[in-house]
Amino acid sequence: MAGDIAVVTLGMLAVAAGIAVFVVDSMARATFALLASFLAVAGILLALDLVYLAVVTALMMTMEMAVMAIFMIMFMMNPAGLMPMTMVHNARGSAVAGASVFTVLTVGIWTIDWPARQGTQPDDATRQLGESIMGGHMLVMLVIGIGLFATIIAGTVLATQRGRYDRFGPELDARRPHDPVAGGLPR
Amino acid sequence: MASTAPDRDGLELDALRVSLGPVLPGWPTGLVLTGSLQGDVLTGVEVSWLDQPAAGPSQVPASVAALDSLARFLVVAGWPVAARRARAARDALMAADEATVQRGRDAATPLARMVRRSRTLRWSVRGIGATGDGDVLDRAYRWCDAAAGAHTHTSPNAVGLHDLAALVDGQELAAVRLIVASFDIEAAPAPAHHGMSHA
Amino acid sequence: MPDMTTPETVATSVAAWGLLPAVALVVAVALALGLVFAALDRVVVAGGDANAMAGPSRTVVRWLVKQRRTTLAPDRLLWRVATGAVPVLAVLSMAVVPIAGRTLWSTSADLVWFNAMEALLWAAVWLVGWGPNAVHALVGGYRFLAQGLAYELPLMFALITAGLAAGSLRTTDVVAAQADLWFVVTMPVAFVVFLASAAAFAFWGPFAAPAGADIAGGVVSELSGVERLLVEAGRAIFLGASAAMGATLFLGGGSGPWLPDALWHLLKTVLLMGLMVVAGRRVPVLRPDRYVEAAWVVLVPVTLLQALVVAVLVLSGMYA
Amino acid sequence: MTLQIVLTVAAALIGVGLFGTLSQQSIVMVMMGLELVVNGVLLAGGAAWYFLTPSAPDAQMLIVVALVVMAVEMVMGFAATIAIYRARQVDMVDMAKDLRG
Repeated sequence: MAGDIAVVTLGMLAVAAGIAVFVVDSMARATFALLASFLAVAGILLALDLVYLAVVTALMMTMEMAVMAIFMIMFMMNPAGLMPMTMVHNARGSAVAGASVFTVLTVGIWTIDWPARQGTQPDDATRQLGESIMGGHMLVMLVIGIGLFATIIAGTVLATQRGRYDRFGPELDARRPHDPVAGGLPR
Repeated sequence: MASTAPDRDGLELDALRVSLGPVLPGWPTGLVLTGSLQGDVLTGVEVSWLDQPAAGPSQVPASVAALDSLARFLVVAGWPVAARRARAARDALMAADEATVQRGRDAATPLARMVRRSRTLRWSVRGIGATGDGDVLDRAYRWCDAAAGAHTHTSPNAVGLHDLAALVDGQELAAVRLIVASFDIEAAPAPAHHGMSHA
Repeated sequence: MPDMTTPETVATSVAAWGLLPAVALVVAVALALGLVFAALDRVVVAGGDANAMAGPSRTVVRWLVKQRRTTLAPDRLLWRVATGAVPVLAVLSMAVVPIAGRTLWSTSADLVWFNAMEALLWAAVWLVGWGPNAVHALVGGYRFLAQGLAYELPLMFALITAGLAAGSLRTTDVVAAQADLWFVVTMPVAFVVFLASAAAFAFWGPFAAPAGADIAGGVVSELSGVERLLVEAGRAIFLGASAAMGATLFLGGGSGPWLPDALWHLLKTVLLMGLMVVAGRRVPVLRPDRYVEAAWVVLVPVTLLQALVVAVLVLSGMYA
Repeated sequence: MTLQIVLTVAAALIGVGLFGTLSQQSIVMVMMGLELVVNGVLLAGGAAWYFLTPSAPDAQMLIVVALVVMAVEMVMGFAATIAIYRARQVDMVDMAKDLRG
């Protein structure tokens, strides 16, 4: 029973924080509202005995949101929310779309005849996940790894302005890179 | 964006008017630096004295003045232990009785050697604020020599406000703090003589 | 590989002593470790003057009675939440450190829990810098983000290396796996990186740039009174917790002859704290724009290599 | 605690996220809407594992993939934002309309 109350509370918190993301003026607050939503979901996962995934969700999403905060403040007109303004288009249509998707999903969720629970819960969900990643589902992990690597390269290429020709000269023959601020390595 | 300004990395960001001082750790009291901060780069820098210190040759010995400046520099460079030793040595040198003064001299020499030998300090600040006669590290070393008793003129790292402002323009906030702390800033010349303004 | 301890056989301190006493014990130990660290730190900064030992206690009283000041147009909600979160997260990271052989709560992902608390601390400290709407505090917050980003990966690899050798992410299993050989012997790089990252996450010692004197105190510059106390206490507690965790992961936890386990663990923790303070205070602050490059280009590959070496040792049956 | 309750929360998260994605003008805010949608997927995956197939790791793998999708979306989104912003000082979806094919 205590678990039920906790899950419902966390669920409402997650949704409320999710709504707050698009309601608050301040970009910093929007970012951290989203983080609160993620942490609430991590709390529910914890209640579902998915300890590792819950903690990893909290870990990854915190780092993502900290980085997100920088971008929000860099690119938004009103980072601290000192001058209230709205930056939405087609709010009514979007609200209708969001509400109808929620309604359709909810109707489905409560009318579908869900199958019974298959099998029993393992002693250790973390071990189950680890063994499948390194065993039966290794292909998924390999694809994820390659995808992440491609993302790192593509992201860096898109985001940086200065390439090696800017750093090492047109002939690439400079011994030390020409950077506005020198790094800590003697190269 | 409210008001952006071009930047060296091509990413225009908000520019913010800031003033540093008149009371900041490691800087002489009364020194005010104003400029516009974009990201962490300061541009359009102007330096002035809020409270003009007495001009003219100071009464303290060269080694004491050097230890004073060195302690301020070490505070900004983030070495509280060394800064505390420099201040302790300085206080001992200013004492009345000869034994304490000797103790101060004995403390100043190993301190100077420690600062000179620190590879971490060298790695951290080397190359910042380079002028014709060296960077912030060279200036700190000059104070080390003066503190250890080498014969130098009164302030080896003297600089005028105007030159200083030109030197720190376009630097990062942290570099600006270090560069200013690496100079003995001369008192502003009386406005009547020069007619230039830093206001 | 050693047998995985199943959750049933691990007696957490909650199971052993009840919820309230267990939580109280963890909080008390965390506060005590934080105070010890702060005292050691003060002594070293004061040049070995033992009288400075009482410094932190005096400072606590001063901050408690001091009037709070505020800034123009701060983000009060986020600022308050963040200053409160810093000590809470530091104490929570103690939840997976064994005290007298028992952790407050034992999960199958203890090491990730410790890391997640650090990541949350990261966000909280950034908010502490953002909240007051002041230049120096914000610059400090940004420095801390860059620093955390650079040290997060090496720290993860260091933690994972210990988990790899133990074949478990549970701290009590990691201690059990060190019955024959302390992990520091086979993974010295991970050990050093772990301690350095802990200092970086508490922005202390050579990694104090986010609270540096060059930005007038940075993230803590606009804090006063109780809020200052909360953040500084959080830093000290986190450093103490990291030393306890370091002793757990790399120095065999409570194992040792003659003395009881708890005492051995305490001894190792205090020794580690002393080591950190003496080593950390000998050097000046590392400028972020220099060491961030070193962290990415040197530390990440080196810690990965360390993990590879340990993985090969695991396969060769070294830790069996 | 039932499957339906948790799934309803997930559906609400997806609905709110969809609203944000469709309505926001700023690219970064659009990304936050997408993240909320994936957040709902995460929760649904957890519920499916616990209430339907705890003996199989597949639902856990779904959560791992969802986490990775979020990371990739963030990186590429921010990189594209920076690239567009560098090129023409634009950080709004409406201002980049000519990019539509």
